[in-house]
Formats: sequence, C-alpha cells, structure tokens
Amino acid sequence: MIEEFSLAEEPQSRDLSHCTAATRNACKLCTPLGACLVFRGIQGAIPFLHGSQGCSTYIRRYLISHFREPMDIAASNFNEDSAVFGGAKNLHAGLKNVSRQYKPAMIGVATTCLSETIGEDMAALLLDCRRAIPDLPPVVHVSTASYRGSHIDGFHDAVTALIDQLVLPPDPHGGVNLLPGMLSTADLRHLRELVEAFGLPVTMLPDYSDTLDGPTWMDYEALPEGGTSVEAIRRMSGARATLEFGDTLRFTRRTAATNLAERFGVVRENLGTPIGLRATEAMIQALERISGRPCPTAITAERGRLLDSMVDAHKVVFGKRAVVYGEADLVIGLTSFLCEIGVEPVLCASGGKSEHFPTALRVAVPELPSTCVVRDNMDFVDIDAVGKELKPDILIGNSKGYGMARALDIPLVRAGFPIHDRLGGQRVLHVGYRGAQQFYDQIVNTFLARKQEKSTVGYSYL
Amino acid sequence: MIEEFSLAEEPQSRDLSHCTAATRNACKLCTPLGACLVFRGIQGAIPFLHGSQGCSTYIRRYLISHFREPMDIAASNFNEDSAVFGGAKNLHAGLKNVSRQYKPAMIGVATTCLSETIGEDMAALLLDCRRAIPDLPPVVHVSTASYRGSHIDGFHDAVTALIDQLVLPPDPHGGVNLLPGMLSTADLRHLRELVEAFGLPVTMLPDYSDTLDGPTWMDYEALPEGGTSVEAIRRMSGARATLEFGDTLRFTRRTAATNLAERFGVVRENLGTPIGLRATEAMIQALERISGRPCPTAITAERGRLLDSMVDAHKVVFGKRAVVYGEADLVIGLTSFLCEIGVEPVLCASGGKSEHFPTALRVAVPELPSTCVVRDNMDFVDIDAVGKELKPDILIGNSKGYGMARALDIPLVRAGFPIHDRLGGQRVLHVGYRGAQQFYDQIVNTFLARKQEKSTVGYSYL
Amino acid sequence: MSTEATIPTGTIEEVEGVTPDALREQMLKGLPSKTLRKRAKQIVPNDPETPPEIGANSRTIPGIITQRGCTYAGCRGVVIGPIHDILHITHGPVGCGYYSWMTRRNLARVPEGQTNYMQYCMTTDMQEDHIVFGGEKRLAEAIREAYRLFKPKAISVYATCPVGLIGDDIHSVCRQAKEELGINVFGFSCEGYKGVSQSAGHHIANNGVFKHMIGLDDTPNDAKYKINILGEYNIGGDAWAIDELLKKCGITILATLSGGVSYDEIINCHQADLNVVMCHRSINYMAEMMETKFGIPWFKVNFIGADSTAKSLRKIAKYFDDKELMDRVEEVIAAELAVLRPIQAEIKAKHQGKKAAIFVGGSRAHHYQDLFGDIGIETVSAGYEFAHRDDYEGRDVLPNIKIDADSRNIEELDVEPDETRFRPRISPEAKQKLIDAGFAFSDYLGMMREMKKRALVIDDISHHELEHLIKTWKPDIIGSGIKDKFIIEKMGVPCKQLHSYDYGGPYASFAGAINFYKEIDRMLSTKVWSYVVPPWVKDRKAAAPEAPAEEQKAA
Amino acid sequence: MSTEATIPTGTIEEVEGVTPDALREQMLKGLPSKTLRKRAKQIVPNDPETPPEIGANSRTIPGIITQRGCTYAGCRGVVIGPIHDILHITHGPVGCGYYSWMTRRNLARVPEGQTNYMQYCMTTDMQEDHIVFGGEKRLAEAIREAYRLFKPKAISVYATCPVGLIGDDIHSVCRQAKEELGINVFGFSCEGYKGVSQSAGHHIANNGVFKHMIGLDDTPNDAKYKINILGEYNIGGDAWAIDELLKKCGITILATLSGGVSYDEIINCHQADLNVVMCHRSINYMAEMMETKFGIPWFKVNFIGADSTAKSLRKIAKYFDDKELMDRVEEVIAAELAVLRPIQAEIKAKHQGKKAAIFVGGSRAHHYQDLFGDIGIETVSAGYEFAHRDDYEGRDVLPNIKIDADSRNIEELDVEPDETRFRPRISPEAKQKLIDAGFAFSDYLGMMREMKKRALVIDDISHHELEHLIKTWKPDIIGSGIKDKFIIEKMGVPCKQLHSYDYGGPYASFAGAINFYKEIDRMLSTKVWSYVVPPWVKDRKAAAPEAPAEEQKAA
Repeated sequence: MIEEFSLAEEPQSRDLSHCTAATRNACKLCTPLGACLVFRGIQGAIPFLHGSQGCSTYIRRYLISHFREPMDIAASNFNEDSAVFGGAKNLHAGLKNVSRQYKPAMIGVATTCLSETIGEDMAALLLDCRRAIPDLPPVVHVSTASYRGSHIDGFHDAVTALIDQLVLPPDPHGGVNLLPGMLSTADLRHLRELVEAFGLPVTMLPDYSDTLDGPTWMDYEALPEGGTSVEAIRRMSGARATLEFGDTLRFTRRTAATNLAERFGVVRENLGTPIGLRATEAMIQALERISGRPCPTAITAERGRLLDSMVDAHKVVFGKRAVVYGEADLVIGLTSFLCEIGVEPVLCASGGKSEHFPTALRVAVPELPSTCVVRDNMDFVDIDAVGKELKPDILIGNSKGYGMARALDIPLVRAGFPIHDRLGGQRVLHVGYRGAQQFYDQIVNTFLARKQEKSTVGYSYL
Repeated sequence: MIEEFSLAEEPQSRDLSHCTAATRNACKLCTPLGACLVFRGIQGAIPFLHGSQGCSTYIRRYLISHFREPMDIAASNFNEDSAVFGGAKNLHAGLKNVSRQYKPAMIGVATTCLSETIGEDMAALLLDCRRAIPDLPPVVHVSTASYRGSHIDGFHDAVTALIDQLVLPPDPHGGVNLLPGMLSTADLRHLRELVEAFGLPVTMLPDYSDTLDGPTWMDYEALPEGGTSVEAIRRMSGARATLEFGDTLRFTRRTAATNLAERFGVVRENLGTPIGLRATEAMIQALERISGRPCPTAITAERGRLLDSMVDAHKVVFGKRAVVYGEADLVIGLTSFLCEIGVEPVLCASGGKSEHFPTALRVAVPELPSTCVVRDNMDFVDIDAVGKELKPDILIGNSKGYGMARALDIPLVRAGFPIHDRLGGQRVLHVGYRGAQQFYDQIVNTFLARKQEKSTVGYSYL
Repeated sequence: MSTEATIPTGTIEEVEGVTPDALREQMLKGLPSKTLRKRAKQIVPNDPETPPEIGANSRTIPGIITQRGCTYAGCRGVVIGPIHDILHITHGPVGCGYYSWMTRRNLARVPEGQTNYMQYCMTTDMQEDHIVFGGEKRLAEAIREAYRLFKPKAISVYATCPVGLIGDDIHSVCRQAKEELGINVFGFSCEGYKGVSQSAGHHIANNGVFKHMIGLDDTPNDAKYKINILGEYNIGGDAWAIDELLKKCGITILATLSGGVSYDEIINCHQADLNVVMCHRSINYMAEMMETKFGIPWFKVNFIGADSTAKSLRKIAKYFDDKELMDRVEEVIAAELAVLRPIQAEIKAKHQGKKAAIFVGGSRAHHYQDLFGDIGIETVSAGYEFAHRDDYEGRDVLPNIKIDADSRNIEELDVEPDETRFRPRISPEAKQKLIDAGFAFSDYLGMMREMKKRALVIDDISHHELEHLIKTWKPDIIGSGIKDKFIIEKMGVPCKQLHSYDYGGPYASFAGAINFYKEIDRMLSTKVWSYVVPPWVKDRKAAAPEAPAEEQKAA
Repeated sequence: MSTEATIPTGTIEEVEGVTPDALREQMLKGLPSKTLRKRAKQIVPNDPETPPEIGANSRTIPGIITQRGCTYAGCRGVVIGPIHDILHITHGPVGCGYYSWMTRRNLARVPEGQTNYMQYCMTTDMQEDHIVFGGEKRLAEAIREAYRLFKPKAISVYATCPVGLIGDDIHSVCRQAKEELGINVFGFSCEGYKGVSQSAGHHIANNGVFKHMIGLDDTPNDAKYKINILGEYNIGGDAWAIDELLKKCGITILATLSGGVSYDEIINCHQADLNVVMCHRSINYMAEMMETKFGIPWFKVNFIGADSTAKSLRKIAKYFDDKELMDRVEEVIAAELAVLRPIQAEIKAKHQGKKAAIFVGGSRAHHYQDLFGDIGIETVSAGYEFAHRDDYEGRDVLPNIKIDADSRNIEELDVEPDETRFRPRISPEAKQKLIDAGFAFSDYLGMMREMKKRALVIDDISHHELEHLIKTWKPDIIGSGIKDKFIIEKMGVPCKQLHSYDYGGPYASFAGAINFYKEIDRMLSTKVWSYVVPPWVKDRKAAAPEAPAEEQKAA
C-alpha cells in the first residue's frame, strides 16, 4: 500500500490568518448540495439540478463518500448553447426523461450558479413543462445559487420551498411537524422514536434516514424506500405544532416553521438542535407540553445512565480545551454539550456566513467563557491558524479537520458532515441522551486511549 | 501525572508456554464472583458470601471497576475461630443483620473456598437460621468453591440454584424464560427489547441491567432498583419455553433450562449467545417460532443496515487475523461473528477449564479454519506466547489483554469482562444486530484509524 | 494499421443463456424514440476484426443520470491538479473548489520543507456581488494573497461556470499577475458547461500545459534512456510502481504527466527521447504536440496486467534498440514473474471463468481487462465514461469522426516544429524498420480490438442499462466508480472502484498486479453477499413463492 | 508526650444545624443492642486534648458491609506486592491471585532489560484434588517453574484461606526450594481469615521482611544523610515525588518500604541513619524492630500537604543537626512554596469553608486532612478502615490496648540488638536534647490530636452511617475508596479515591499538593451534580411536593 501526499506542517512564520479574497480549504459546501439532501428525504422523489452535469456528479460524489449509499441526482445537463440561449429545452427534456424513467412521486429542482447567473425564470419554465408533460409529478423548485450562502442555506431553503409549494389548507390532525435540520440518519431515526414515545404522530421533513441509510437490496429498487411522503407534507398545515431545530433560525430568518405559522397558524416551537442535556431537556419538555404526557421512563432511564457516566468520568474530560467547527447549529449544540461536561470550547467556528451564529451561540450557551473565539465564515486555514494558538486538547467536527488534528497530535472526534474517513459517518448519533452518551463515551475513551498509549509504561487501569 | 510500571516485553528466549503448576496472569476469575453477579440481578436481593470478608471486598472491588456502580456483598466475616469451629454463629448473625438492615427480598448465599474447605453443611445451617430468624426472606444457596471451576461456572450454578430453590409448580402463562448467560447490561436491555418486540412477556434471569447500570440517585436507595423479581422466578415453571444462551451448555451440563424442562416440562431452546448474524438469526427464528409472529420490520431494518455496512467495509477487515479470549461462550459468539465478516480467528482461548469449548466452537462455527488454535484453560502468558507466534492483527477480549496488544502494537477491541480501562465497559453491546453493528464499526474504524495514523503522509479519505 | 493487436479468438455467444443482442434489446426496450436512437448507437456488440462504429462522446441526455463529470473536473481535477507544487486557484463559488479538493487519489511525495499544495483548495468563493459586478478584482487579489502566503513557482487559475458567463477575463488577470509577481501564472477557461464531459477539460488542460509549461527549461539531461510517461495520474501510487519498475530496467522517467510530478520536471521534460502513453484519451493531444514541436515520438503502452506490462517494457527496449537494455528488461521480467506467477496461478484457479464488466474512465475500462484476464476473469461487457470513438475503435477512425459543436469550441493549438529545438529522436530509417516489423507509433488500437466478438460495448452506461446487465448477465464483479459502486453493491455484486481503487493500490506493474489479484480474490471470497436475505425471509419465500419483484413494485 | 502536635482550636458545634452528638444518635438509632454497643464505641466525637477511647481494630460484624480487606490483601497486596523484583506466588485457588494483580497502583520503574514481576500474577490455581490431597507438591512445582521462567533473586509465597485449613506447610516448601534453587524463597502465612482486617497482614508482612530480607547485605553506603521511608507505597508516584524533594535537599533514601523499591535496596537498607514513617499503621512494627536490632531511630513524618511537608523536612534536618542541611532545606521549602502559594491561594479562595469527610486506610484519613486544610476545606468527620487505637489516640495509649484473640495469634518477633551490627545513630545526649526540645521519637500522636473538638471520628464506617452523614451533614467532598466511591457519588457527593487516587497523583510533597488542589478544584467545580434531577421532575416536584424519600420507600 503506497501512501498519500505528506501533511507537512506549515512553517510557523507564515501568517495564514489574514486572507480576505481567497478561501483556503473551505469549511462549507455549496447550496445545491443541501437542497439535494433534502429532496432525497422525500418519499419517491428525485433531486434534479438545473445546470450542468458536473454539479450533479460532484455533489453525488460527496454525498456518497459520506453516506456510502447510492445518491442519484438528475440534471438538465447544460451545454454551451444552453448557457448562452437558456436551458428551457434541456429542462423540458430532463424532466420528461426523469418522469418516464423513475416515475417519481416528486421532482425537486434546484438551480445551480449557471442557471442562476443566466437568470432563468424558473416559475415560467416549470409552468411550461407542466403544460407540456402530461404525467409530470409535483415539482418543487428551490433557488440555490452557490454564490449565495452555503449548503446549510440550501438545506433550509429547500425545506421552506417544499412547505411553501406543497402544503394544502389545513385539515387538523393530532400530529406534529418536525424540522430537524441537517442531521445524521441515526439522528433522524432517534428523533422519530423520541417524538413517537410521547404518542405523537410525526411528519419529519426531510427524512433521509432510510433513503440514505438503507439495507442492501433484496430486490432491485429504482428509488430507495423511505422518506417523507408528499401527502404527509401536504397535511403539515393541520399539525398541532411545528418543532423546528436550530438556534440560529430563532433570530431573523424566514423559516419553514414561520411559513406554517403565518399561513396556517401552526404553533412554531423553535428549539436548539437537541445535542447535550440542555437542548434535549428543552425538547422533552416541549413534547410533554404538546402531548400532555409525562416523559416515558425509558427516556428518563437513558438520561439517568448518561448522568451516571458523566459522574464517573468527569475527571477525564474536565478542563480539556476543544475546537469545534461545522454548520452553525451543529456547533452550537456541540458547544452546549461540551460546556455541560466541563470541556472548555476555545474556538467555535462555522464555515458559512451566518451573522446570527455568535449571538445564537452566546444566548444558547450563556456560560461559554467570553475568551472563547466564536467566528463564522472561517476556512480550515483560519481554523488551524487561530485554533493552534489556543492549544486545544481535542477537535470536534467533520473529517476535514484531520490534517489539523494530526499536525497538533490531538484527537479528532468526528461529528457532522462530511465524514469519509470512518465507517458509519452517516450513522453518528448526535441528538438526545443516547447521542450525548455516545459522544461522551467517545470523548472520554479517546482521552483514555491516548493516555494509555502515550504512557511510556502503560496503564492497566484507568 | 506519574506513570506506572513498565510493560517491558518478554525476552524472546524464554519459553513461557510450558507451565503446568503455575497459572500466570489468569484469564478467569473465581466462582463466587459469578454467583454474586447473578444475585445482584435479582430484585431486592443481596449477595452474601459465607466466608471471610476479604472475598467480598476483592469481588466487590473487581465488579465495581467494571460496572462503576455500587456493589454491596455481605459476608459472614469468618475469623480464625470460625475457620476452626465452623461459621454457624457468623452465618446466623450475618443473615440477621442483613435482613434487618436492608430488608432484602432475597438473600443469595454463596460459599467461599474457606467454608467449602471446612465442609459447612449449608442446608442444615440455613434451616437453623430460618427457624431462628423470623423475618428472614427467601435464601438461595449456591456452592461456589473457587477450586472448582471459574466465575462462569459460579454464574451458571447460581442461576440453576435460583430455579432449583425458588420455582413453584407451574401456573401456565404466555411468557418465555430467558437465561442470557454472563452478558453486559446493554446486552440484557437489548435482549429484553428483542423478545418483547415479538409480543412475548419475558422473565430474564438474571437481570442486572438496572441494578448494575443505574442512574445517579435522585433519592437514597439502600438496594438499587431493578432486577428479576422473586415472584417472576417462582412462575418460570409456567412459561412457554426457556431460551438458554450458550453453546457449551448444549452438551453435557445439567443446566437451569434442563431443570425447568425436567421438572416442569418447559421447552428448552438452547441457542448460541446471539453475537453476530448466525446466532442472532437463530434467536430471531426461535422467537418467530415461539410467538408465531414474523420478525418486526424495525429489526429487519437494523439487520439490513448492518449488512449494508458489511458490504461497505469488508475490504478493511477481510483476511485480518484475530486472537479472541474470554469466557467460552463469549469467545464462541465472537469467533462466529469474526468468521462471518471475513476476519480469521487464529487463536480462540478460554481461561476456564471447559472440556466442551473446542467441540462447541467447532460445531457452532464449522467454517473456522482447522489451523485456528482453540484451547481452554489458558492464562495470559499462554495466550501471549501462543498468540504472538500467530501474528495477529487484532485482539478481542477483556482489558487484561492490553499488555499483549501493546507489546505487539496491535489494537485491542474490548469485549467481555472485566473492562476497566475504558468508560462504558459494562455497556458494551455484544448481542443482536445492533451489537454486531457496534462491534463491526469498532473493528473497522480501529483499523482505519491505525492506517490513517501510521501512514507517514496521512490519509484524508479511507 | 499495425499488426500489434492480439485479436482475441472466440465469440461470446450467450451469457446466462442470454445473447448479447437479446440483452441489448432489453436495455433499449421502452425508451422514447429519440433516446432510443441515441442509445442504440452507444450499445454495440463487439467485432474485434472490424470494430463497429460507436456513438461515443455525444452529449448526455438531460435527465438520464450519468457518471460523467464536467470540463472543470477534467482540467483542474484530472490533469493539472496532480502537479503538487503549482498553487491552484479555483475562480468561482465555493462548491467547485471544495469538490476537487483531494477527491482524486493522485499521490505525491513532497521534498522535506516544501508545502504540498494539493492539500490546499484555494477558491475565490465568489459571492453575489462578484457575479453582478465582475470577479476580476477578487481573482487578482486572491492571486496576490496566494503568492504572499506561499511564494509558489507557479499559480494556475481555473474558471467555473459563472466566470465564463459574466465575462471575467482570467487570462488577462493572470498575465498581469505574472508580470507583477514575477512567477508563472496562467489560467484555464474550463467552465463546466463546455464540452460533453471531462474530456473537454483534458484537452483544455493539455493546451495550457503545452503553452505555459512545456519547454521552459532547456537544461540538458544526460541520462541514457529518457522517457516521459503520459496519461498516468499516480492513483494509489501507480506512477511510483511504474517508476520503480523502469528504474530496475535502467530507464529514466523525466516526467509523468501528471502524477507525482513537479513543475520543474514538466518544464524540462521535452528533453526526453520518447513519450509513452498510458491513458490515450486524456493526453493524446500532448503526445502529438510534443512530437510536432520537438520531434519526440510516442506510442501507447499499458502497465496494467502482468503480460501487458511485460509487453510494454519490451516495446520500450525495442524502441531504444540496445542489446544491453533488452537483456536487462528480460532479466527484470523474469525476476518479477517468478514471484508473480505462483500467486496468479493460485488465485486464477479459484476464479477462472468468472465474468467481469467494466464501465469507467477513458482507458481503464480497456486496461483492466488485461488484469482481470490474468486471473481468468473474462470481461463480457465494458464501456467508457468519457472516451471518444478512437478509444473504442482505434485511432485509424480519427479522420472519420465528425467535429460537432462541443468539440469545435475547444481551441486546437497550431503547433509547428520548434526552430531550434526540434530534433528527431530516432532516424527515419530506424523508425520505418520498426514500423515494418509491426511497431505501432502514434497509434492506439482501441479497446474493441482486444475484446471478444459480441462482447457488449456500452458507452456512458445508464443505471437502467446497468440494472439489466446485472440481472441478466449476472457479472461476478464490476469495475466502476464511486457514483455507481453503491448501486451495484446494493444489487449484490461486488464493485471495484477503478478511479480511486477503493483507497487501495497500486495496481500498475507486476507488484501492482499482485495487489490487484489479491484484492479481487478477497472481494470474490467474502461471504457477505450470501447473508443479504434473512433466513426467515428465505423460509417464507420457500414456503410461498412471491410475485416477481417488479410486479410487486408496480402494485 | 511530645509537644509536637499543633492542637487545633475551635469546636465543631454543629454542621447544617445538627450537632455531632445528634448525628451520632441518628446513626446508632435502631441498631440491635449488641451491634449498638459495639458501634457506639466506634463513633466518637473528638477531643484533641485528651483523645477519647475508640473501639478500633475490633471484628467486623457479620452482615454489616465493610470496606475492609483481609490478611492476605494486607500482606501480599499492600506490603510485599510493591517490591517489583521479587516474584510473588499466591498459593491458593485462582481468585486471590487475580484480585491482587495490579489492583493497587504502587508504581515501579524497572531498569532496562529487567522484568517487572508486578505485571505477573502467579498462582497455584489450586483445584479440588489439591484441597483433598494437599497442595505442597503443586506449590513446589510452581516455585520451580517460576524459577525456570524468570530466574528471580527471590520468590515469595502467600498462603490463602484453604492452605491454612488443609495444613500445607508452605514454609518448609520454601526452605527446600531455597536450598534447591540457591535463591531466597520465603513464605507468608497470611490466610484471609486471620485478624480483623488487612492490618494483620501488614504485621505478618513486616515480620517476614524483617526475618527474610533486612540485613542480608552489609555493603556500606557512604552517602551523607541516609534515611529510609517506611510506610510509603508509591501510589500514583508519591514515593517518587518525595524522593525528588529529598534529593533536592541532599538527603539520600536507601529504601522506601514498600514503594518503587527493589529487593537489593531492602536487604541493604539497615545502613540508614534514620527511619521516617509515613503510614504508622502498616509499618510501625518494622520501625521498632530495626531500631531494636540495628539502633536506627525512627519518627513520624507526613509529606501530604504543603505545611506538613515543610514541617517534616525541617524535622529531618533538625535530626541530622547540620547547618548546611538545614539551610538547604529552607531554600528548597522557600522555592517550592513560591510556586505553590499562589495556586493554593486561588483555589482556597473558591472553596474556603467547604466540608470534607475522610474514611480510608490506616493513615490517609489523617494525612489528607492537612491537604484539604491547605485549601480551606475542613474535615468534619473522619475514620480509618483498619487502624488500631494508637492511630487514633496516639502511641501513648499502647500499653492500655487489650490484646485480643485476633492479635494474639499473629507472631511477635523476639528481636534483640544485633551483636555486631547494632550502632546507635545518634548519641543519647543529642537525642535527649531533641526530645527536650519537644521532638517526638518513636511516637505517633494519632489523628485525634489534630482534629477539631467534637469532629466525628468513625471507625470502619458502615453504609448506613455514611448515608446519615451525607444526608445530614452534607459534606462537599468525601475521601474514600473504590468500594464506596460509587455509593457516595450516586448520592450526589463527589468522592476522591484516596487509595488509588482515581488513577491520578502524585499528591505527596509540594508538587503533589498542587496536583491535589487542582484535582479537588475540578471536582468541586463540575456542574454534573446539578443535572441529576431532570427539569421535568423538578417541575413536577415544585408543582406537587412529594412525600420524603424514606416514606416513599416504605410505601
């Protein structure tokens, strides 16, 4: 086995932290990726990029490296003519072929920088297609120019577009809507389980827990099973409440939940992503409130075991210094949890531009030391440059931090997206007591293992 | 932080593999430990050693280092007089004090080598105590001289004793009995969940999933909550069937399940410990058979995801060589799983004397290469001496293998008992598809992490 | 045409009871007529004697999911990206840069103290105002920043879709930067919407390398047998494996375009005596242009597979027409095969007669047939992702290829012999002697001439077609890329990634071949596929046979 | 009595509104009368001026769960186990050997190339036929095997319960082996049922070390200030920390009994000028016997806590009565405190006034009060696990201690001054001068003299008593061992293990004290306890106050 490029450390003298024009090793991906992920979470839907085929290929490649699952994204395959004269013909042909070939329950169309730059009038184009293609399923369109925002914006915008374009007038039912944000397949499964434990039927949007973490097929499947049904989305107007996760969404953003609240009066419950005790607690209390039922004993027992393990091992993690990076709301959740267990976050970095990130983080985690650097719009060279000055003991974030972890000789605990250097990256459980338990165990055992390994004499007990 | 004794490697020239009189670094613990563990799994019960206090202290110390939970074991505190003249007085006083202080629902008395060597007539002594102590709860006695067998024998003997001494004539009910063997608290919880998923009420004996993995107390508890109730044990005669895990039990042992079958006609289903696909499959099929219900989709989905990940990562583990050690039935389960995933077990070692171990292993895992060394009654010096010749890539077993793993510079994946150098050793999930998934992920990621770390240039994708 | 090809004998009459024509019909059935017409040209039963015409390098049909990438990917990702000491700047929104950040496994060893720029993904991360008001200033600033931070020898700039649309003149920005900074700075107009696949990007990249790098450094090199390897990207260390092998033979590689290679090697590589070409598709432009300008002959080689490697070594030795070299080459081959043959034989015995299908790249679908063949596995169907007709049918078809709109808008450089530096590396007589002996210079015979008769050749295969292939012909293993790997494996067939090698490799040369045999043996030996259906489902199926899966779906 | 003790002023009138007497009554309430009589003697409000009599070292009541260990544990586990180059063989069934295998954290550095026998747990693993037919042959064979494998300098054999009962004569087996193998082989009759706790094992171990090791090597040592540290087991590296400190002062440690020590050091350690004693309980026998036989004086020291450490250093310097040494000691103390004081002050400011309780060991419950005191934490209740009355009340009580059956059956060695080697290390005049100045030789003043008036002293505390203590007096932190750690923490009180140090340490000397301050600061600063009750339970409790927990239980 021959090995890859060397990860030579940067010469110390170079000041890498004052770049403004160039982004070096971005800590964000492009908007249509987020939208494609959402569309993959709709039952029988196929994501479709209006643009050139390369975007579809690159985005598929990246999602696949994380999920290790098939990820089909169709495209209108712009060529030079379409770039000049518009992509109407390609869109038409593409939608027609996709409808015919996959018989999808929905097509989710996201625009790329190409079609956005040439200013395609999507509403008009899609209306034409609907007239011309008789068996066209519902088509939902979201505008995702990657020069506006990052993958997480594409994600939220796609959720909003789905609700905006699909939901019908209310027919009240006892269920709740759950807008989880960009989480792992294990997270989605666990959230469903938690909500259902309170006897609440739930429409979770999106839900790629099966479509992107499915079994090996016993029979051929053109489209993977699972996902939120279009029918269920249509009925979200009749729900008791919408649980929306994401501290940054609380502030100014016009969100899918505000859409449901404003148009149909569905109560919006904005909560932090339920990572760690505090945010999970808030979710449980919201579920108690909405359902009128007390928290089931099984959940309380999980919480109890978590607390018990926190008592057992706080000595191992207390006072350790962490750098956390990734999507803003994920970072907020992880930071909150780290503060709870006595780890000191020294740098909280988000790659996207997210003006509300610092505020939302400080509000959600008031005990965060003021010395902690909280910054959006960072790339990995920034994170590395700022981070290493802060002498962290551990990194927490996606696989892209590996180089930094290696250079600093500290462990990287993998969370978020993308995770392509471990098996099960798509199944990392972040949320709930169970997720906290897994993270806690992992963080503690990572420190224990290093202590044991680095010891020149070897610890038998720890 | 100052470090421990050096783990200097053995000089090569020393032949460590031909000892017969001395056991060096035993791979087994003593019989009463197994019995105490079982008694801790009975609701409101207190384990009680008839012998000197040191045994109780040592056994508590060891169980606590693994479970990180309180573990009270009372003792009759022999002194020199009792050693000479018999421990009747101490037994009487001890039982009386325990009854009074804890108001236990049951007392589980296990003898130590001391009381066994002097030949205490336990039946007679306990009868005397029962006459003399009016409020004495049910007392179950098991003979556990540690010069006969090892902790796993103490475990099974205690289960048999409970059934032998507590079960009442049958009053048929629809439930099943589950005799899981010596597994982790997470295993016990998961097994209960699996059986209940088929709509079957279950009496699991023992069940220390709560008593030895409980929450931090909100209020003081003299005895931890949870465990199999004495009442439920009494009614085990009326169950539809007894599921008994353990390939070695299938052979000649008079087991708790044969006891129920012979005395009350309860069907005995002897199965391998459900570790890995094959043994879990057998359990699922038995549950389908007993319940008449098909396997629930949620379980099939877990299986599907497991298979999917096995497809994804078989390249990482295939052909790797493993040394597995620990209790015979645990080793059989792990070996079976390793063969399924393409890892080649090169040494399967059990510490206890278990004449059926090689046969049971070969029957349960017929595809095990004949070159694999399968041996009972091994100590860690044997395992090390034999194992290192076989050039393993990984060790799988309890914490006591760490020294060997370190000397060979290969990873140790921790399983079984005791695990005292990681957090959550008591919560390692071995059984079911979920347990297999966790082991699989751990084995794969251990190899990936090492590949990444040992690479002189650093892999970003793996 | 040269007689070099070893035309295989035998015909694939049927596989699993189904003839190639019947399978082709299955695949085409039910397609809309326009699509059908197009795909019918791209699915062709083979004839090695007279390769049939295939509809390669035609536009992908919108809505049909393809594994193809874009022009940017071909240019920045494939050809230029592997040069580790050029600093690469992607001019565009964040995605393109991120997605091309170390996602191909072209390895590089960087001298102590130097920075490996492959670790860096620099992008101008264009924002809306750059789209509206133009991004040239942003680009110029990014180049300056890059220079300030790293002081590289050269900076390379890549245009993404919006850049072309808004009309940023990256070349003029580059020229100015070159002047200002005193280093080599050059740009590539490789917008993603150009061309039908990454293939267009290869061409653009070749042009750029030729214009901006080749020939800049005339320092003489007095090694004895100096060659360049063209079209080898050092995935999984293949280039290193070839390098090692050639070193044993006493042959010196000046540059490998582009794998494990430095800027300095490239600007001096016109000192070579010979160019040998691995991936014809991605680099034939360069081979041709270097021959025209400097007089360096080229021919095709293949170091994938034991016999192909031996054959390629012998061909190089023959070219140099030197007894000492030829003897040395024979010694090396004998020594390597002595190690390889027993392993090959053992593994071949287990898998002889199994069937492979390969759909990947622009040359690997051809090369890897030799490697599978080494262990008795026959490739019953194959096709490229982005190749042209000549890669299938051979370069003799070139004059007959119609130039379409997508090809036309890629610049064809007008190359002339260099006034001072043109120097034929071999006398016309010697060359003619070799040609007369059947030696194929400047030629590629194509994949079809080496596949069995009626083997099914499928260009740019679709999921739909792949599904039919798997269900009907039941290949034992498929070579493909990450984007269909998981579909193939979901369907129960092991899939070997032939782009990233599933993070294994090297597979080139004899040592690499042994690696590959073992890898395939592992894949075909795992029991994991046999577990897919749970026993209780098997039981139920046995008890009450279900309706076929498709009907179920429809229901 | 020496005037050395610094008798604390002040009285603990009440804690959390409850007087010590009221808490004591709570603890005793409801016990059966016999038990009550016994426990009443073991729970004693303190009087530092005239320490009250406490019922220490009395048999544990059957059925009352104790933290005490057995004689074997005290002998093999505590005293002899830490000698890393003696090969230890446990003669008995498998459990005792396994449980004493590296479970105490006495650390050792082993010279390159040597084997650390502490890694090994050798046992005869007796089986039923050995119980029936005797285990002497098995033991002899095990000794031979051990010798064959390791060629150690010495082998030590430990008897477990059944060995005594079946009458194996381990000492004769050892004698024969010694002869046969030509190395030192000796045995300990430390069967677990002897004595009331591990304390009996310490005594047996001391006797054995004295008989079989001390004085074997008379090689002179010409270091200037030669001392032994007795009763220091190098848990978490404490002995090393002390070693380092004394080295700075120019004092040489010949041997530390028994921590980080080798066989060779022990057999030569009678060359010392002074024995200083850390853990009085476990080693006072040795100090006395060495004084009698060789004339080495001993006194008590304590290196746990900053002030205690300084005091101990000064005492040693004073003993040697050497200006140079005294100056050096003062310099060292000043330098160490310059580092320590600011850290101490910062942490003290946060925790001043908090309350500790310590129930552990045979000296740590005393020593650690100083360390807690350094950061303003007062120990309101303390007790030993296995100590005797003199450890509480001071050695002046020794003549009054009744010898009971359990003590009587442990051999008292008859030690005489050695004819050739007895040599007073200090002139009688000098010694008397020191004594007159308040210097306490061969004395231990006990824990009670250093605790506040009415502090609650509890010997061999039970769970029941601990529960009351926690619920009523609400200590902020408890020092204890692994067996009650988890009970204490289940009840919401942080517990510092003072046997294993929770795998931290060292805590001895100034550097160790800093470690400890930080550790305690961490434990008292964690928020984890505040999370125990879920908010929804808090809400519900607030809405409808529940019945007290005990009533609930009863219901």
